[in-house]
Amino acid sequence: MKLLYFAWLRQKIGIAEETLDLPPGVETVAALIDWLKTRGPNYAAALDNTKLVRVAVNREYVTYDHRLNAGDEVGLFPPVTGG
Amino acid sequence: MKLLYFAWLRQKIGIAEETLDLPPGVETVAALIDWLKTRGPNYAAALDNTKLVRVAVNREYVTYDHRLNAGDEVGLFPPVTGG
Amino acid sequence: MIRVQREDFDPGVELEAMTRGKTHIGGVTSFTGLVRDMAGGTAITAMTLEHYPGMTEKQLAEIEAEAHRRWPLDAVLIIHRYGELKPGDRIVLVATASSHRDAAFDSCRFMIDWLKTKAPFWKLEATDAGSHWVEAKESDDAAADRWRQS
Amino acid sequence: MIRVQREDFDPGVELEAMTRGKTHIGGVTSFTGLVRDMAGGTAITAMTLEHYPGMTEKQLAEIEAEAHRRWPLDAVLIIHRYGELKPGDRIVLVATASSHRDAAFDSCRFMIDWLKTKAPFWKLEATDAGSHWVEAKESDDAAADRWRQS
Repeated sequence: MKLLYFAWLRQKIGIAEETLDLPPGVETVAALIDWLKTRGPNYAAALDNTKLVRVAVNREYVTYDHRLNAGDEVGLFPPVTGG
Repeated sequence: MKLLYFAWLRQKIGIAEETLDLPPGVETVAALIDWLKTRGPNYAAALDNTKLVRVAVNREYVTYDHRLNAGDEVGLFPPVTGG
Repeated sequence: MIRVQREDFDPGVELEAMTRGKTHIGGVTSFTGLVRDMAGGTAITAMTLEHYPGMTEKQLAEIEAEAHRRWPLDAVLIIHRYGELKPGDRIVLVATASSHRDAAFDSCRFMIDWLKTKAPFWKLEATDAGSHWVEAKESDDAAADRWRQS
Repeated sequence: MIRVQREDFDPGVELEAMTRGKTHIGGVTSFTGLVRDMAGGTAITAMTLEHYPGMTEKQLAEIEAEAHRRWPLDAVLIIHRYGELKPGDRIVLVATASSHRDAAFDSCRFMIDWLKTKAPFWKLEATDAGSHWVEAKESDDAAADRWRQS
């Protein structure tokens, strides 16, 4: 699974992307975020307020109950501010 | 008084503009149009359907009850179709 | 700014000039009207725009002033051509600049809607079967009525 | 047509290319977004736009497709820049062409409203006191909600 982080979420975590295996027992976006928060204070700080965390799987917006697959590209980012 | 005609109103009357003295007894736009219609079949044809005759006095739109003055510039034309 | 002219114009140059140096502007909305090649199923070969010199400029200036009264605008532009045009030619450009997107959109639409019912221009369409004056559309009156204030 | 690019663009050239040869088009509505020099009373010295390569293009293409589904459009254009910009610089151009004026206006506004809430771009504003990420505005969500279909 490929994870991509953007904007202040990327800055707080400290990396722009990483590749990892879907952890055992993590089947949904919500579970992935909970698991990521256990990986360190940088992750916890970035993902603390999930109201401000948007998720895309394979470049489409998904809700937190979306089920993940091994080869997914998962993007995590704040609400967008383009235009 | 200067009279200006535009678009098909100009074509039907046959002239683009003319200068004349405000005729005795003609005090309003409505009276002017009635008087013009007596000046020949070309005027009558152009001014027959007053639903299609817009009037400007001194380059501002006016209603048919607008009172005329000797030095006015009066424009008569169909509904506009620009843009 | 108001211009009534025979010559063509370059929307890019005009929009650039409108905002140059005004870095508080957040957005510019523009509408460009073009000569269509068909009208009611008939091919148009040319279109001649007649206007009322003096009154046309006065009416456009009033529309510009009304837009400034209603919205917080940093710049307003109306350019309208007259004379003989061909299908695909530009007829009109209206544009408004504001720090607020909604103001830019609303005011631009207001200006073209009002222009279509108030600015003294008349279109003569030429077809292979002869030429005819374009009739005013009720839909244009309805569009203008949207902006009437009680 | 969709483009996501670092380079500036010329709205005149883009709008011309969009309509060239399509003489059935009656009108083109465009919105150009510019970098403002102030935000909440603070002077902006630069703005950096980050995006999500691949997803950004995909989301813009979906907005383009949705505009075509909802309105009778002859051409659609979205150009959005990324990278470091200065006050007054162009950020985005959205434009729609139609034979119908209302369709051109509505669809153009729809596209910028949806783009602002769906296209993955993020603005980092630099000021003399440091830099900060722009927060999403509730008014943008409200603007996008106008276009939700039940």
